[in-house]
Amino acid sequence: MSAVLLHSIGDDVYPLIEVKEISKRFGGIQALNNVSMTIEKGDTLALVGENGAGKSTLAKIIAGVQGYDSGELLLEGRRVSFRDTNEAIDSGIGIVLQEFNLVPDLSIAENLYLSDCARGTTKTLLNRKDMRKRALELYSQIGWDLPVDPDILVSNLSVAEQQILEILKGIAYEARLLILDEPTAALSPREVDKLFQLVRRLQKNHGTTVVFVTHKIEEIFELSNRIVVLRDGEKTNDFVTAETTPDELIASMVGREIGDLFSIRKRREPGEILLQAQNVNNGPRCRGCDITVRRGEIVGLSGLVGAGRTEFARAIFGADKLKEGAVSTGSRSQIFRSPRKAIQQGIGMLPENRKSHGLIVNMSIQDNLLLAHYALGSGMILAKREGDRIVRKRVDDLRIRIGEVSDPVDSLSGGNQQKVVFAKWLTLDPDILILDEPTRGIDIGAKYEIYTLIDQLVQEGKGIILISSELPEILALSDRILVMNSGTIVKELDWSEADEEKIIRYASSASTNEVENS
Amino acid sequence: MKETMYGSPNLIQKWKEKGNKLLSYTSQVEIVMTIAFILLCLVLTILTPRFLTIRNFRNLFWQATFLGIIAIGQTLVILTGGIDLSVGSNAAVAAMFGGIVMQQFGVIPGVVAMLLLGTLVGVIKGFLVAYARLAAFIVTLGFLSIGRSATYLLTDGRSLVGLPEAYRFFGNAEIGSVPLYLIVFIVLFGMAYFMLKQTKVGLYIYAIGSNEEAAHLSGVRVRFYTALTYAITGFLCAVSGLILTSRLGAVDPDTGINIELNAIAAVVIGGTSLAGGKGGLLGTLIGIAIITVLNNGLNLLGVSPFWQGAAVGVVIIFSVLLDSIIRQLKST
Amino acid sequence: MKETMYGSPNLIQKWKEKGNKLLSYTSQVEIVMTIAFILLCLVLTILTPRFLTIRNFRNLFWQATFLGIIAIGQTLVILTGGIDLSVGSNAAVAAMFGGIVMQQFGVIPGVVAMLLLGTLVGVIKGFLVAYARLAAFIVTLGFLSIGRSATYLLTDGRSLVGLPEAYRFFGNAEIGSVPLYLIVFIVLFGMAYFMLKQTKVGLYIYAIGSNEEAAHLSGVRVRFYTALTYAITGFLCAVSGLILTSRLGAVDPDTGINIELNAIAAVVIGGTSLAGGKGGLLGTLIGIAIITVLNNGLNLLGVSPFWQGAAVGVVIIFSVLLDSIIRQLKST
Amino acid sequence: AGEQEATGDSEGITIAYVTPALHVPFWKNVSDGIKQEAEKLGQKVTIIDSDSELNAATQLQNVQDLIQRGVDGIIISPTDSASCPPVLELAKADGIPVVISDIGTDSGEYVSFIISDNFEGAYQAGEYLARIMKKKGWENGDVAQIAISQARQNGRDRTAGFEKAMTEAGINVVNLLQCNQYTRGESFNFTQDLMAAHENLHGLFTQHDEANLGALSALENTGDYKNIAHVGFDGSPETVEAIKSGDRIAAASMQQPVLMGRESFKAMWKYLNGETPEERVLVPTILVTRENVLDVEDQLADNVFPAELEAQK
Ligand SMILES: Nc1ncnc2c1ncn2[C@@H]1O[C@H](COP(=O)(O)OP(=O)(O)OP(=O)(O)O)[C@@H](O)[C@H]1O
Ligand SMILES: Nc1ncnc2c1ncn2[C@@H]1O[C@H](COP(=O)(O)OP(=O)(O)OP(=O)(O)O)[C@@H](O)[C@H]1O
Ligand SMILES: [Mg+2]
Ligand SMILES: [Mg+2]
Repeated sequence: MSAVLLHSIGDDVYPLIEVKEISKRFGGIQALNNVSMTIEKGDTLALVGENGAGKSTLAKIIAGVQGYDSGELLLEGRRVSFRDTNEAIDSGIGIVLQEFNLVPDLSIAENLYLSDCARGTTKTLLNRKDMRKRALELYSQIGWDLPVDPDILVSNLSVAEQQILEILKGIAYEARLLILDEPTAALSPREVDKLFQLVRRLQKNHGTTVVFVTHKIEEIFELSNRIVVLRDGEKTNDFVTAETTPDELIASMVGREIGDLFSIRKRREPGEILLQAQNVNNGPRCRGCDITVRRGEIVGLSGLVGAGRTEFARAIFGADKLKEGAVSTGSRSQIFRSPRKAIQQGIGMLPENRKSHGLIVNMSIQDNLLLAHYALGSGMILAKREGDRIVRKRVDDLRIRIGEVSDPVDSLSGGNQQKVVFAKWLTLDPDILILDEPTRGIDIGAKYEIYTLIDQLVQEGKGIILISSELPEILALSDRILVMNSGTIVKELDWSEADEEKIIRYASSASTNEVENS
Repeated sequence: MKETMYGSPNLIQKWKEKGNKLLSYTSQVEIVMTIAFILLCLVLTILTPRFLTIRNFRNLFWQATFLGIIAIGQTLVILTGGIDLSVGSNAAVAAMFGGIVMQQFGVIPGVVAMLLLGTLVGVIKGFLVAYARLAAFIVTLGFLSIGRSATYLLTDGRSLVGLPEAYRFFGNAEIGSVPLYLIVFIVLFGMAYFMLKQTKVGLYIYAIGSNEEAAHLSGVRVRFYTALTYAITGFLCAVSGLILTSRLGAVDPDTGINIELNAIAAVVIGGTSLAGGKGGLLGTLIGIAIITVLNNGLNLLGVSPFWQGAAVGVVIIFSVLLDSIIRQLKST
Repeated sequence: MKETMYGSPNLIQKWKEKGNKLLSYTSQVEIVMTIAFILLCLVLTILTPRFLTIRNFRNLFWQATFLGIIAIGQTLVILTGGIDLSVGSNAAVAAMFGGIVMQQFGVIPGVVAMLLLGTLVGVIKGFLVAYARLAAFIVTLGFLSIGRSATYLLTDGRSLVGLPEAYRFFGNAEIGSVPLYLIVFIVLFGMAYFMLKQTKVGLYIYAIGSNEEAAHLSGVRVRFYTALTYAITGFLCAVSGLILTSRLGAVDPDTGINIELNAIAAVVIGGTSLAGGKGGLLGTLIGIAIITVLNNGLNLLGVSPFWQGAAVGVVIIFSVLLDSIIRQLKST
Repeated sequence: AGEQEATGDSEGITIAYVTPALHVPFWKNVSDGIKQEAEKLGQKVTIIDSDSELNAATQLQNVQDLIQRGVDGIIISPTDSASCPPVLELAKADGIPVVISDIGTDSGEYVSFIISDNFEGAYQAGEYLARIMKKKGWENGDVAQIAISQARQNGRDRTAGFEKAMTEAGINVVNLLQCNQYTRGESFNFTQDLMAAHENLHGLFTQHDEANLGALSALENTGDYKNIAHVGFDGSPETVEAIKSGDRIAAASMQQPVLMGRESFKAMWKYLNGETPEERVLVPTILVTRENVLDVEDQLADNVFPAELEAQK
């Protein structure tokens, strides 16, 4: 099946990809049900829908990562059935998966090289100099300067840096069809911009066709020319972007009208100080940071990828060994030696990496939800009935959509998983919640619910530290915004004076003075 | 009668539900291993009429006890993602030390000393693994040597004989006609099973083995509970050593020699993953049953010693192969 | 002279770079273990003048060879996240089979048969682990028994004697005054090191151990390369058995008995993680060195065998403790 | 037994005893015999124990180290007769004399070879068992064995000697189970299994002392000692007490490890003093039976298990 042969059939007669009535079932879940769609050459197609709608499954089937039960997949009019990714890559289809597939104990350069190996373009002997050079080339091709050293092990990269590396791997294939599954979920606006520039460049220079999955409405309208909407495994709509509106799109995704995402917050005068952290040092990415949180207040923490927001949050929470600094809650001032101590003082943290830090994926929904409640409570016997009651109450309150409470938590959609993490902390009724990227990878409907939930929590008098790479989210929810830049807090802005442009300027400039003088 | 049973859709429904409930308590591996175990028993019953006798079952219960009690602890350790290679020497050093105390101060102080020392050794291992964060494999490999050395040094390598007559109680007493050791095993197994399924500790153990970091961030005292599993194992090793030496009436310094791999095999055959977080005690029970019945059967059959190793190896591999084949059949 | 050396900033710069380069090739564990090793050697040198002699070093090289060659393979297997408990019996069955062939058909066919059978056993293990997807622990535990049984059955449990005189060459020949076995070890180690660091295969091995799924999705033939590590280990076991039996002039059916844990310990002491993906051959080299020197030193000192076990255990735990302490000091 | 010494260079003489496994009581007793004889000299003779851990490769390594340490002589109980020649070669290269104590060697030069007769001892035990079974009218009963490793010459000798006696008496041998751990617990289980497997079992031969005692416990436990005649190989004070009791183990062929140790040292000492020791010393086994147990007790106390008696005091 050489490319030459494919082309000889006639470029223009057939669409690049035609999906014909494809169905796919996982156990009891019908992930895709008779889905048909076409991808024309040169398209930038946005694949959208709620969590669990089947977007990733469809993307994986097209790229040969996953098989399907029935239906047909046509590549330029010819029936194909890829047995694995290699065959798809040979046919010019590359994919960046939603779940990272990096090798943590290998370096950046080695990870990139590994995907080159798949195409058989490499020799048996390794040439480390070439590997490094190629890595740097790929990075510079998109104008991302992160990270600088291709020898860094992937296990040392932040989520965003890993996402960038995944995208580079996809680009390295020089595929005709590039599928990007939620590439922007972990990126901050600057990186998203660069990614979009890159996509446009690829289209212009190489005629690359792009399919991308995202939950961010503005991105859909910025980049795509067509939109395919999935709901509960079925295709509900196929829009030409220019002919639709965000409201119409959202309604088609969610199946109902939702209110304005960014006018949920009802601000009011904050109360007394709940938490004060001073001069917190936690390695080079967090140096001398201060923060104060009051009752009924959301403090937003903004910054670019790798600015150190997560490090700061982990330091406050006692997740990393603190070298310096003091955290006071109420009267006491101390350094938390473990998360347990912080939790006992009424702090909860929703970590940025849901799968590896927030949840224990192979345990049940109920056990995950109750874990902190049990760990901090007294007694040893599992009070099954009480536990059951708590779980049901939280599931109802937060409207978590589940089958059985004893199902493994990874059977849930991303949004519902995140709600389980929220619910876990709410069982302890903490005064302060640190939310690190609480809406990463979450669909618009769920986002609405989470925003509502966050607002409700501050109305109840909790204090919240909100870390987010989505500027609209920070701007819409925060009372005050702290901007971090290379490990220090460079600016505090009140919500009334903050806007996207200001935040980006402080977050990306080399020094604060530069911003003030300009 | 028959008609009513089959005729009633309610009853069928009920049975189905019961079946599903049973299934949800046990995982697939455990079911497959039970099938493998039943197959093994069937083959042995066909090959020798001597297998299925009350007398032989009494033998089997005894033979399963020593490894069985130890494997309970090993299961907990492996569920946290750890491993304990030193169970045999932990049992030996506890029994020997307790025996010496017993000769001096009597049975009760001796037994107490035995259980205390066994637990203490477990606590030290647990501390080194959980608090000093050393690799469990290395720590327990070290203790495998150290414990055996200590045992030899206590009596200059000889068996300890001349233990008080009253000590024989633990290994030989019967309640009704049920041997005490069997009751002890069942009680310990039941307690551990209860702990794992019905208490927070069990939840923590699974959580630690599945995702230590997430458990830590949720406020679980990861280090404490990790160490606890080693301490429990140390205690169980001492109980095991106690029962064995009580029954034999002497403490052999080689007690439990070379059992480390068997103790792990029992757990792993039962479907518990060496990576931690997956599996449980029911599987271990079946693992123990398979290993015990296999050795007993080969002895009953009088298989040549040179062939026995091959038979054991083949059955072990075959039983996990069965699981793998069934899983692959199901997935296609 | 001295002045110029220290005076030149260029030179200092150069040395620093060299140092950094060295550091980048070795990880911290390896450095700490080297320090532990040097400490051990120092203590022994002080305690007995017999330690630091050329003759003793010849002994040490010999003593390191058997376990050393096997540990190379074990390192590869562990790096993929596997384990091989059957290295000892793999060596024995290959040597015994080769020896029998040798008696019939001469030295060369015998050696070929030895290496082929060793590799074949490795291939079968690799197949069961990588293709049939059985737990490596169980498969190799099974083979530990099966291999030993097969060895006993081949000669009805007897040692194989009366091997051709020419066979003694492999274990006794010297080139210059360097023993052949040392050269073989260095060459094999060098090849494995090169493979791991400078070829795709090495990259694949790390990738498989670190994230099998990601490796698979990148197009790495995961099953093939996983199986390959077992095949290589089988081959290396045969080489090890060849050298040992050639030197001993007979094939003992108990060749390599009970070495399974030592072979793993050498790898783990050297900082390779049992979870796979992390570590390497330099660490294993140091692990082998520590184990060998420790046993040799205790013998030279005439320490009672009952104390030796304790000493070995303590040194093993202490050497990893050192690593942990240094890491904690660094992090504060 | 803290026989540490910094170097072998002092004017005293150092002799190494290379044993297959020091924690096996038999070898421990050989070691004690060697030490007894050495102490008798009142001179400064140091004995170093070296444990081969039942492994030929370890044995060779230990011998290398011992030669390196500068010992004056080696007494060795090889792990296996095939594993001895390379040891002998190494020693010869350095002119170090070797006395072989038990097991034997396939080839090579040595000073003296002290051996006890495994075949004969097992044969005698078998004969005695046959006699008892005849007396009780069990000659149609089956006998079974709990054996030491049949991968060793002494194991095969014990099995062969015993089976020869059984063949002569026309008694049926049904089953042989081989020990892996050499612990009492193991033989306890083996005995249970043998009784479960053979309804007509009336005789049992156990080939080492932990097996004697393990089988004894198991038979006592079920009361089956009344239906099963039991003879053993090797022994300890516990075994002797059981024989004395009259209804437990009927007899045991006991090697005389302490005597073997003494003879080994004597041979070595002779050689070191320029004399020529006998090339082969055959140390007989003693068949201890219910009848003769009171007569041979002193001999046992001296030559078989003095240290055990010491430890029990
Ligand atoms: N490997 C799998 N095993 C079982 N169920 C699966 C598997 N992969 C997906 N599913 C289920 O199939 C459905 C569709 O999943 P998919 O990942 O395609 O959703 P998605 O639209 O990509 O959602 P998200 O926006 O959260 O990424 C979900 O209900 C999911 O739980
Ligand atoms: N748990 C961790 N282990 C190791 N390194 C970490 C860990 N968390 C963060 N880092 C390192 O700290 C750096 C800073 O990342 P951090 O997550 O604090 O930045 P951030 O501002 O929160 O950015 P992001 O948008 O990536 O979350 C990362 O590049 C990563 O290398
Ligand atoms: Mg998805
Ligand atoms: Mg972050």
